[in-house]
Amino acid sequence: MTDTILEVQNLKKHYNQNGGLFSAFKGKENVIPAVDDVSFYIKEKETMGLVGETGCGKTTIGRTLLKLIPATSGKIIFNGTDITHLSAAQFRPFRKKIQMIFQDLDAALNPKMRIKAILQEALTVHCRLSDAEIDHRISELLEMVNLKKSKLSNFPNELSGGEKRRVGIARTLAVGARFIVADEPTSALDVSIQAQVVNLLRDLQKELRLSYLFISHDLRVVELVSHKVAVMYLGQIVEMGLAGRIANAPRHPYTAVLWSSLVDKKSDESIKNEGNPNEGQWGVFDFERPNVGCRFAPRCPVYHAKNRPTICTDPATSPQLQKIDDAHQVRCHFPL
Amino acid sequence: MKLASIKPITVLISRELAIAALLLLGISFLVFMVLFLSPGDPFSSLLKDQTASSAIGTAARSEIGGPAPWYYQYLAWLGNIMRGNFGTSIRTGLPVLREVIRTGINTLYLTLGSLLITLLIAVPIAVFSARRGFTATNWVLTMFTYVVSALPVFWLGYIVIYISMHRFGLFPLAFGSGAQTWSWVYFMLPVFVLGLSNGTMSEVVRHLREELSRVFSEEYICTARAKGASIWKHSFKEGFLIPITEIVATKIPFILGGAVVVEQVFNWPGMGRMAWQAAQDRDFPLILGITLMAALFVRLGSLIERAVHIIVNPRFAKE
Amino acid sequence: MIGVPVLKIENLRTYFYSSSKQAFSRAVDGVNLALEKGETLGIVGESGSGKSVTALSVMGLVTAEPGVITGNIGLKTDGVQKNLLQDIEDYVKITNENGRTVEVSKDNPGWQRHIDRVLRGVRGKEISMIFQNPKLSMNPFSSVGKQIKEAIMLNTSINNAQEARERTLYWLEQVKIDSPRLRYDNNPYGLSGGMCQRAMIAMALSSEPSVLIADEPTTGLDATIQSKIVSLLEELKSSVGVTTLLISHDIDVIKTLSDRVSVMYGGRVLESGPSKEILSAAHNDKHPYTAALLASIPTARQIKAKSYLQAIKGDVLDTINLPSGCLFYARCHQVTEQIKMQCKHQEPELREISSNHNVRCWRFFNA
Amino acid sequence: MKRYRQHSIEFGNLSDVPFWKTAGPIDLVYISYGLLVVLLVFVSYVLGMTGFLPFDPQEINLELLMAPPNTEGHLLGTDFMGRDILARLIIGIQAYFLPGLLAIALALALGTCFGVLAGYWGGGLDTASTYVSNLLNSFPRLVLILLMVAAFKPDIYLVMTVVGITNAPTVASLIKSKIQFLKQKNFIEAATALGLKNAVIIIKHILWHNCRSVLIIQATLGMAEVILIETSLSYLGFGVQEPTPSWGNMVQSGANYFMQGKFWPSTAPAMAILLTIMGFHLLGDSLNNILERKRDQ
Repeated sequence: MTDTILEVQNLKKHYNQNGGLFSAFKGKENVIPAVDDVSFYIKEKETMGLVGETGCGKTTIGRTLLKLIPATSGKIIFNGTDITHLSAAQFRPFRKKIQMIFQDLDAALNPKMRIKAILQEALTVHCRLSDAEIDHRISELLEMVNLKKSKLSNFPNELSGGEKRRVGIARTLAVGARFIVADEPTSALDVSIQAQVVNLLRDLQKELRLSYLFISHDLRVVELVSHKVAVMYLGQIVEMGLAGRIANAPRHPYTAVLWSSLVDKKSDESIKNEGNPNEGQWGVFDFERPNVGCRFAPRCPVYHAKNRPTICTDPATSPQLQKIDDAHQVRCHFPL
Repeated sequence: MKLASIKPITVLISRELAIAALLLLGISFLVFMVLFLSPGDPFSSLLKDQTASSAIGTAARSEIGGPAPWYYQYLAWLGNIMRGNFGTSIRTGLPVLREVIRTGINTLYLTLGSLLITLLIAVPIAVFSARRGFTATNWVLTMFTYVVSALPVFWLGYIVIYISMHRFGLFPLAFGSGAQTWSWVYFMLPVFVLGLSNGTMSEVVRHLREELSRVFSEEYICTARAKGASIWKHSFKEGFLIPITEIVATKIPFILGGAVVVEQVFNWPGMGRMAWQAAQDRDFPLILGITLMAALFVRLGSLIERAVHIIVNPRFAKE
Repeated sequence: MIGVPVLKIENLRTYFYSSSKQAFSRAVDGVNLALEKGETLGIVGESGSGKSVTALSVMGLVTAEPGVITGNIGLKTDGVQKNLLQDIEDYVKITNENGRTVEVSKDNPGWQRHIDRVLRGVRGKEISMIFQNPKLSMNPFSSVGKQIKEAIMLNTSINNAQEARERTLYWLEQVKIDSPRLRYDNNPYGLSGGMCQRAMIAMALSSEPSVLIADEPTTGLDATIQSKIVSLLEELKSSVGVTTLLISHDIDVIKTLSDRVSVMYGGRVLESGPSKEILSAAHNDKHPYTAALLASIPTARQIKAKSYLQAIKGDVLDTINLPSGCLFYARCHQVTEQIKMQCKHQEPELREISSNHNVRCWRFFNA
Repeated sequence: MKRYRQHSIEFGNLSDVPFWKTAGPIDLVYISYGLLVVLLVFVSYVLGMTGFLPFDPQEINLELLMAPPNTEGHLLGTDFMGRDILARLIIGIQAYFLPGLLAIALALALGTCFGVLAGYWGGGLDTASTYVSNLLNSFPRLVLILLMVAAFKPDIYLVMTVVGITNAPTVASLIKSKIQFLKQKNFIEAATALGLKNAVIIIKHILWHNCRSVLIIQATLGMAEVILIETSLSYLGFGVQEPTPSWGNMVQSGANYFMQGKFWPSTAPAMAILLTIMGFHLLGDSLNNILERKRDQ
């Protein structure tokens, strides 16, 4: 019942930033670790939330899982099969099971195709179906995602944002996905529609026993939908654990800062406990991005409060992800 | 880290120079292959009177005992070119390099002059239509650009000559004599004809207009308007400087092509006319030199464009 | 709080024409707003509600055609009274049929020239604006400092370059950019989004305007940066005290920063009043749309209970095909049998239900 | 004053507004004119093939040299050898038709291949194809053609091959930027994630759905270019050779009499060239306006 559907071990993805033709002569390679040594697992019917700021590598993880970009090293195990090194052709059968909802509403939708053709393509990509079966499946899908039948004859640009998102979800379901990487599924939508989509995703999870990797920067939504949450900072997971624990009793300074940045908490609670303890200590905005030691150190309130201990910045003592509680891991020398 | 990744301008420009050099090498190879493959082996005849000075060529020849393999020939030829030895013209017997430079300057004058004319006409039209949208005046101006870019350039040349002969009593054959009082008008005519009707006018106007409208709808122009600043000042670099250098760079080949025809019409002693003569006589050393020189012009043009891009904004240097 | 409004928008209508649909998109359809001296008025709404277009209309920056077609925008500062949409009737002809606008003729180039003339001395000087995408809103070809300096030289009495530079550095410090001297010479692409937004704020404030329009100042920034920008704006509000029109889709931002709020939907103001009253979940008398909007944000209790969110049914309004009755009727969950017919066929007016609190809903009129 | 009028009927499904209502009226005029030109070219080609002409284009009539238009049934007059100009104009299209199609086909095929390689796979292939297109763009086309003509022989098919190859970089860069646009919208990633094969994505989604209008536009503009090149070459004496007529050599031979004030032998073909090229340009540009640009958003 609660089998692990996806396991990621020590996943790394490094980008080489170089100048094309003449980079070979320069010898110096500028490596950017977009994803650095990330491990986690997701069980069936489970949702794992992945949060972090722009550029922290959360989307890169999603793409690497779907083999849209190759991993530099590490292992991705899906349903017991190591899929890291499969060729495109070998991996194609797995695409039935692993799908992705893209942040961009238009990503899944060819602007020159009608909605029906888009769904039809998704249905027939992995198996042959008769026309009657296709019609039947399409109406089934429409019902699942609450979309009007009249929209089938429309082109994507005639749909509203919410409808486009529904078509995108229907497309992943048409293939028969079991595990869905939802990359910011609500960020391009209006508040009133976001709630609909979140509810829809949760309904589908119950009905179809789906597992999600829910990537988002909307902390409240992540907390709501996920069972466990991983917090990323500059390519590394800095804290991982049950959703409620992460949100309410964070151990990593970054997580604490992240959750305290929810504006409404501030406005509601600012009257009660005047001032945030972290306020004013990290006024650095275009922060440094160290590749060694603790990456959060330059912005870290604890680091500054403890008078910049060398253990935090020393490459030899980079903090490791350590278990501090059952199912709660933190990458910090001085957990809160 | 972000700032550090932007390289200094000198590095970027020297990179462009290296690319240009590499391209020139490719160009020379392409030209070589055309001649090498052509029937009647013009290349051997071309190399014959040059390889005397080329040790590598003679060595290869004596070694193999037959015609040298193509790469020997290429290297020998390239070595000669590097030393500025483009051979001599078959027809006149004059050294090619000197001839090409002599006529090249005339062609450069014609080309740059007509580019200037094209821009002088196209820029106001483009600015006008980008600002005003679709109006009757605009339509007339746009149609005018379509007409002149579809006109056969030599036919326009004939009309102009016809008019100049009957109105001003100027004769095409008088080029260079300089005796006539109106002769400077005559110098202007080919420039004017080529500038007007090189077949790129409508495209230039369209490109400029689209770039301008695009830049005008950029958000930073909105900001500039919101703070009461001049939008012309803020749109100058992206809306004018960059598109215009782009046009200069991409249209040079077209205008050089047009120059071949216009020089013929007006008896202009330029490179194009010489190319025509050389093609008729199958004067290979000469046409080879001309092709290389023309390619050099084009590369110089795009080098300028890249340099402007880099200087205006180093961020764009990465393609 | 009753004073003479600095900025008064009356019956503003801004339409766009969609040639592929041969129809008008009624982006702003009869909006009335009044901004009083020293206060912050928030406008909250979803995409397509017309909140940003309202701001752009005030600044005369609407580029899509036909743009602003009717209205009055009164600006009153230091004894100068000005109508920013002065003589608009000379450029626009509107034909109505059955109470709906079916045809508009507008001399757009003429209007553009006219409004540029009217707004000279207003843009920048009297009203400045902060835009939503800080990185794209700064000229990428010029350094941050130069752009701020330009605003200062254009809009304040300072016209000495050296003095303007000092002033620029002062403002960069005010918005808490680290090492302002270094940032002065940076081009916008060398700055992060948050820093760019700070520079934008500095630029807007540097010309010492009477009114500041902040159009989605936090959108597109990271959560941590967003909260920083909000607290910066909060601080500046108390230190500089500029009259602000704040536009955002983020209810939390509006709640934190604004004194009064107007809720927009489909180009109309559905509700306006004190933000504490309107945007707190505890207060009951509010427009069903506002209530639903507040309810659709997950609360701490919902998160804990992992319960369902209260989504608003239906889809966002299509501004091309507006319904004839209440704009929110199709999505409203508070329609009773009693007022159903009224809701469906007749649009309610914006009426006061308590002091300074106006609501456009039939529910409050029968009681 | 510009008028904006609301659709009078109550519309249910807005996508049903026909395209000619959505396009700018001036673009429709241009397109109709362009299509008329295309039609005339086709009709002339067929007429030329079947020999259904008002006069024999090769028939020399020494009694009617340089007859002005509309004498003795010669609608556009006769040329220096007394041949009917109209008939020669019609038959002249033969010189462009097949070679022109060859040039266009070559440009589109090569351009598409390079564009897909550079845009879809990118990386080193992109660098290489940029290099090749820079290389090809370095030659002024006419000078390159003169070189080829000198090296091989003045043959219209050879010339058109050169035109086709040198036109390919333009097509390639358009296709490449189209693909990069789709990539930027994550469209290609989404298709891969769905499990579609590369070939399906490229052929169906990229080329057929998203690039066909680009290709049509390029074909149209390519034809205009072919005519312009042939005209210049004919003038230089390397194009189609007398007595076979082409518009280029007709202008050229007629131009000799221009100085004598006899304008018609060169004006008629020059006008034909002008109107045809303009037709293709206008067609291409307005198709571009209608198909490629979203005017509303």
